[in-house]
Amino acid sequence: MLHRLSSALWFCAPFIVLLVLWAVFIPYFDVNPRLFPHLSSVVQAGIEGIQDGTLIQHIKASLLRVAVGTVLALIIAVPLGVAMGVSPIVSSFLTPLFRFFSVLAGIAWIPIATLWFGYGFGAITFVIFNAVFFIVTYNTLLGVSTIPLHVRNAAASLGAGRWAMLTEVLLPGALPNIVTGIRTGLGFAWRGLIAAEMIATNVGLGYMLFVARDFYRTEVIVLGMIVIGVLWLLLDRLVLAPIERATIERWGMVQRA
Amino acid sequence: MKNLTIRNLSKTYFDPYAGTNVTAVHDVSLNVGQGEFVCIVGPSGCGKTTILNMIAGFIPHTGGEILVGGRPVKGPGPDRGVVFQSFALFPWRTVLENVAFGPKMRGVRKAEREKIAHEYLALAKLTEAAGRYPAELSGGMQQRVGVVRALANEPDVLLMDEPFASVDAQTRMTLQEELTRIWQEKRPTVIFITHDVAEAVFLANRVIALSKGRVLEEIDVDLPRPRSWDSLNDDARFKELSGRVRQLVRSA
Amino acid sequence: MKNLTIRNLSKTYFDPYAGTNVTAVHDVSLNVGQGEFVCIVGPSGCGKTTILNMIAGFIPHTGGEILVGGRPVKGPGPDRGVVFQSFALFPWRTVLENVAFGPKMRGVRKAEREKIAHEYLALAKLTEAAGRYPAELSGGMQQRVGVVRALANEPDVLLMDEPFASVDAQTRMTLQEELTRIWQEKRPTVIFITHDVAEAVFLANRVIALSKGRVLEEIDVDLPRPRSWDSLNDDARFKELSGRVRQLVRSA
Amino acid sequence: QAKDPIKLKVGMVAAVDMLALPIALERGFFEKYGLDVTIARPYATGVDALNALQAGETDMVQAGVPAIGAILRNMDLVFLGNFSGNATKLGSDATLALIANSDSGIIKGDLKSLKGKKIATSFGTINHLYILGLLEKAGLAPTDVTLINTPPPEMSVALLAKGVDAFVCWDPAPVIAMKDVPGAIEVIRGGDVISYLGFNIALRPWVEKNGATIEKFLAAVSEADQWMRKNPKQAAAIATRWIPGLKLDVAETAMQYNIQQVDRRISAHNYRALWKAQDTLQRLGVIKSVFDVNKHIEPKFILNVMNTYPDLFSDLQPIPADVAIKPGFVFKP
Amino acid sequence: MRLTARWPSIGSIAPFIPVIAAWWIVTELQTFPRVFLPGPAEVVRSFGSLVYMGILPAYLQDSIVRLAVGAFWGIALGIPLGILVGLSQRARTALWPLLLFFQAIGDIAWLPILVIWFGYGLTTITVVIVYTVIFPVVLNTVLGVRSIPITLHRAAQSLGASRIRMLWEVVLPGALPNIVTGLRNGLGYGWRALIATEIIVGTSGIGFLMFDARRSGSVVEILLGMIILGILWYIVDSWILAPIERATGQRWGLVTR
Ligand SMILES: Nc1ncnc2c1ncn2[C@@H]1O[C@H](COP(=O)(O)OP(=O)(O)OP(=O)(O)O)[C@@H](O)[C@H]1O
Ligand SMILES: Nc1ncnc2c1ncn2[C@@H]1O[C@H](COP(=O)(O)OP(=O)(O)OP(=O)(O)O)[C@@H](O)[C@H]1O
Ligand SMILES: [Mg+2]
Ligand SMILES: [Mg+2]
Repeated sequence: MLHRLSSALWFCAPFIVLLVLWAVFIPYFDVNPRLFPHLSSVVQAGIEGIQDGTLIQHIKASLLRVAVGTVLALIIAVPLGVAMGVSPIVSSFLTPLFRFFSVLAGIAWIPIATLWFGYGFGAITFVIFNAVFFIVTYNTLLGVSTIPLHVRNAAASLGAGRWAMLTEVLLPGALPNIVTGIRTGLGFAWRGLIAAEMIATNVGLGYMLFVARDFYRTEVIVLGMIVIGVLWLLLDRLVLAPIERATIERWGMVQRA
Repeated sequence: MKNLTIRNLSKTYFDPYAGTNVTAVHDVSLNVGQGEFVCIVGPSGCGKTTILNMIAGFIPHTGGEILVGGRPVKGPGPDRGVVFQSFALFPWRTVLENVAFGPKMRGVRKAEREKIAHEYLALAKLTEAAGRYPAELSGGMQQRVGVVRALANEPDVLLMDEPFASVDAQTRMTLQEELTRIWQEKRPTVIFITHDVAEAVFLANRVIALSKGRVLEEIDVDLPRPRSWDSLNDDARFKELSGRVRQLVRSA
Repeated sequence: MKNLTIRNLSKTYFDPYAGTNVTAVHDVSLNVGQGEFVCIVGPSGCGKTTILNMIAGFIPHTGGEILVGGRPVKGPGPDRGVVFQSFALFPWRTVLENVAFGPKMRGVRKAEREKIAHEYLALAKLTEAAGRYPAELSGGMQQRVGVVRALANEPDVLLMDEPFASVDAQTRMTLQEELTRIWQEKRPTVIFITHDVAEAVFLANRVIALSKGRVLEEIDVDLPRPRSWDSLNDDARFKELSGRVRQLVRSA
Repeated sequence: QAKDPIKLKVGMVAAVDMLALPIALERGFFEKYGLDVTIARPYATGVDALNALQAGETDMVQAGVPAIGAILRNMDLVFLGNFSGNATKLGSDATLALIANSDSGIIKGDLKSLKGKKIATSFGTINHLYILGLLEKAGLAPTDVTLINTPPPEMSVALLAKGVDAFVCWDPAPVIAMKDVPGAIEVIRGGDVISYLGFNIALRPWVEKNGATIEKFLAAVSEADQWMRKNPKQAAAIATRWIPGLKLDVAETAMQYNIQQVDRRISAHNYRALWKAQDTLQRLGVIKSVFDVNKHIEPKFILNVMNTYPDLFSDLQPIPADVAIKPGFVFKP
Repeated sequence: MRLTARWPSIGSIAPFIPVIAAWWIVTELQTFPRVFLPGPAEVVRSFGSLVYMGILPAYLQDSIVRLAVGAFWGIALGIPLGILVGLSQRARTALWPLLLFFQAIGDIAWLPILVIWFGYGLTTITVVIVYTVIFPVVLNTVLGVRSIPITLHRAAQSLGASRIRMLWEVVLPGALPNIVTGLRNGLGYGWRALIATEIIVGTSGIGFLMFDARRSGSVVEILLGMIILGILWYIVDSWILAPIERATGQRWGLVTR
């Protein structure tokens, strides 16, 4: 218990340092709030947002979109990455397509995604999906292809069929990379969300930033950034990091940090 | 239980980067009958593991053919259990789960397969380590897990690559005796690679000496069974055979 | 050349996940003089590798102290060369580069260090494989690369963990003889782990039998040097000593 | 004009109503008044144009509603002239329109039929102010419809995908939608519901030092305005050169509407337009405070131009006396 | 099989044939009005005219220079940072939470503030690209460093490698497969960030081209831009990254394939 408390404290320490620097330096150099807002005004914007309920609404809406987009992407990306890692045929067919499509920015897709998936939720989800998908696929692919061949052979000669090979060998073996893929992918999901929420919505953190930008409300922009960062940290600490500890660190597949 | 036929088998490794070829196995032919126990000996790098890998279906051969139970080998399968020179344990599974893996693949129920795994672990003196992960084991312990993992699956053909190399003398003797016992009970066809001449003679019906990718000679071991170290240690025939094999390996 | 003093050494592995402790080494004391050749034998899992890892400075000890050349061990260093049970070759370096690694770190010029490496490779019969990458070697070849890599660095203390386990009988004998020759020439202090009793007696000044993390007994080997298999094979004293050690290991 | 021309950097946004700048450049009006003008390549939005002004990348920009937010955030902007709007009357919104899907149940010319519909608009822009104006005119409350934030380029595809029933936007989006979206109907165009906001803007310190240059500039663009009003087809052709992807037929239609509110002059109406926009935004809760419009509109330069070159404005309606700016004018709501 | 062996490029073009065919059919069927989803012919035509006018080559050059500058700094900072965090417990405690926090806050969220700080120039674009490239590179490098078997560290140390030399001799090659995947993801998403940034910040470049036209209702340039980006990235990946992979991870047997 004490150990967990202290590790949580250590985790927060860098942020506390950052907050202190912010609280001290911005007023000290008398920075124009249009360049960077004061801590107090961001706090105030946060309190207002909570009091009138809008902040919570934005968070809810964004979380839902990120969740749907990301889960869809994971459902498709992980099996695809595994397939590419295992089958030379799949890999030689998909590699060129992946190379080509992986750089196409979500916002560029908006007009086309709107035609295909409808204006609003469909297009937004697609943009998020697009942000997560490639990164997770590539990481899964790498994870699968770094599993030592003899381990895969061992499973095959113990009678592992395709399904067992997937669940018993390929997925756990690729897990370190999949987790890193999800970690980077989710980061990009948030970015995709910000880009996508300029369309078709009047709720969501991206929308909040979008409107704030038009009126130079930097404190709202920074508030939005902090909210996104904190949500993401919570997710990482409550979901990804424990998974990592319970699996790949436990199994001795990566060095404990 | 299946027999094994190898005809004119060859294997050339091609290195696409250096553009060079290494021919590891040359035109090897071999017949192993149902339930026979064959040991392969030969100097390091003479192609033993390569042959085993081809029988197991892990790597393609570049010439000749391999028939297991009359059918050509297409890929790995649970009919051929393998003990790897490099252990190849699943790092993400405990020792118990590693050993129970084969039965699990066959669909054996959890309680049942854990019972099986525990029995085999006891045999390899690994009961204490059942709950640990492979990264927490000593080298010899890892190797023993690899051995009993293959045994627990009761395959028709057992392919063992220096399975006792990292095991201490005492445990090794126990394991050798256990292996012959299990073999006599279930009668799998066994191909066993070793550097230990005494081990080869103790275990095998036939010892095959390899040299530079070719079969040098085959020696039938006509010692009576059941064999035990106590009875064989001073056996003249055992000594004679061992001497012959040792001679062969030396000349290889 | 450095002497080695171990006092009341213990090591407990703590498993933070299961919350359990495994005590691998208990209160071990040992004095190894300058240039002495000590073999450690003992059943699998008795703590041999753990002791070696602590001397090498790879893992911290949880009790007692280790002095090398009179100084406490703080971490790994080139004064103590290590041959790993798991080989630990650099996959991204060719065989030649692996062997030349130590001299390179000492700043030996390229031509010079490749000459050194080639000499050692010849000794281990690996000349042909010089340009290959470790993944393209057989198990025994990898192990030999690991051995000569440590030798080529000419360390004060040599820590060897079952270095000949995967090597065939013939090559093994050559390597054993070479090792004693090199040792007599350069006189490093050697700690050598093995499961092969004959090997231990052939090589050592002193054999230490471990059991369950404790020193069971130490046996001085007073055979004359230089030793060779030809002369020792039928030596009565050699047989007697081997028998005693075998007895010990059996009782462990 | 023997003297070296005065160098000036101005910023624009790629839109038909910004076109006086390239026209003045292409037809040599800047040269004529002794200026050497560089037009910074189009900025994405007014917000970006103002950011560039602040960063010192341009001396003057043209922008509308975004300037309100900037002033409230301590940017000391001065409005010098009016690139789109109307000095003679209060309403000027000919470049804005509401386009609907014919099967959405919205009826051409019947604003009441908007009730309960999904309407796309760009929040915090003049589009937003326009739809609010339309709703007020129809006697509907803002809560009677669902407004959906949509950037202008996505308007027609949103309509096509039936993600919305209608949209409100400035040109050329309405013109494009009428052309490309099958079954699109123009429910209303303009209608004098609100007053357009579109100013020539510079930072105060620069304004205080460059009075003469400002007058030259305003004279040149006023002449360009006049040329545009007289030659809309040619102006449309110029537009297609400056605005990539703009088709000639679209440009011509858009230009027709545009010239209806090309009027560089400033009158009390422009003051009121700015005040009204702030008032609406504040009531929407988008901005928290307002500024005094008298502080940020500086009419003296354009008034001088109007006096010196009356010909440039001769084709426009005269400004009614009661809204003309006289010495000592102070706007009161 | 024989065909692809003789002309390997056929293997990489083949997968695009169904994609282009589907595109062509959808546009021919007029599922969507042509102006909203132009066909291959229109895109080729606009390519021709933009090349003819000299706009495309100039814009392309601008984009590539921007990306190169950003990518250079992203890599130059990302790999050392990743190694530091992967190796040093202390650096990990101090930096890991910050890394996670800032990686979620996308480039686009920073953009409004960045343009106020740095104006509409190369600096802003570079910052955004560096910001995008750096996270996948760092996270993957960290994983790579942590999954190097501990025995290799030990072997190098006891052969006398100093801490500095360890970096070059053990850490870098050991982490290389992961680093390359990090680069692939980072640079790929760097392109995306470039596009997003050029929309707002640029006065030239492929992203600017795509969206400048979009504002006047044209989709052709979007598609054209996407195709150009895809091809460029294809070249970078298959001529730079994939050969590195083949010459290292695959050559060394770290990656099976
Ligand atoms: N990282 C670890 N975590 C937990 N327990 C460990 C770890 N490494 C070794 N052990 C345990 O410590 C004991 C001694 O292991 P060690 O590797 O020293 O044995 P050894 O004498 O070298 O055996 P072998 O001859 O099989 O190599 C074993 O019970 C092993 O399971
Ligand atoms: N993947 C590979 N690529 C290239 N050459 C290889 C490869 N694997 C093995 N070889 C070569 O093939 C030969 C035979 O190797 P193999 O592993 O079969 O030997 P072995 O008889 O098992 O030796 P050991 O007793 O040392 O394990 C060796 O020369 C080895 O270098
Ligand atoms: Mg082998
Ligand atoms: Mg050991």
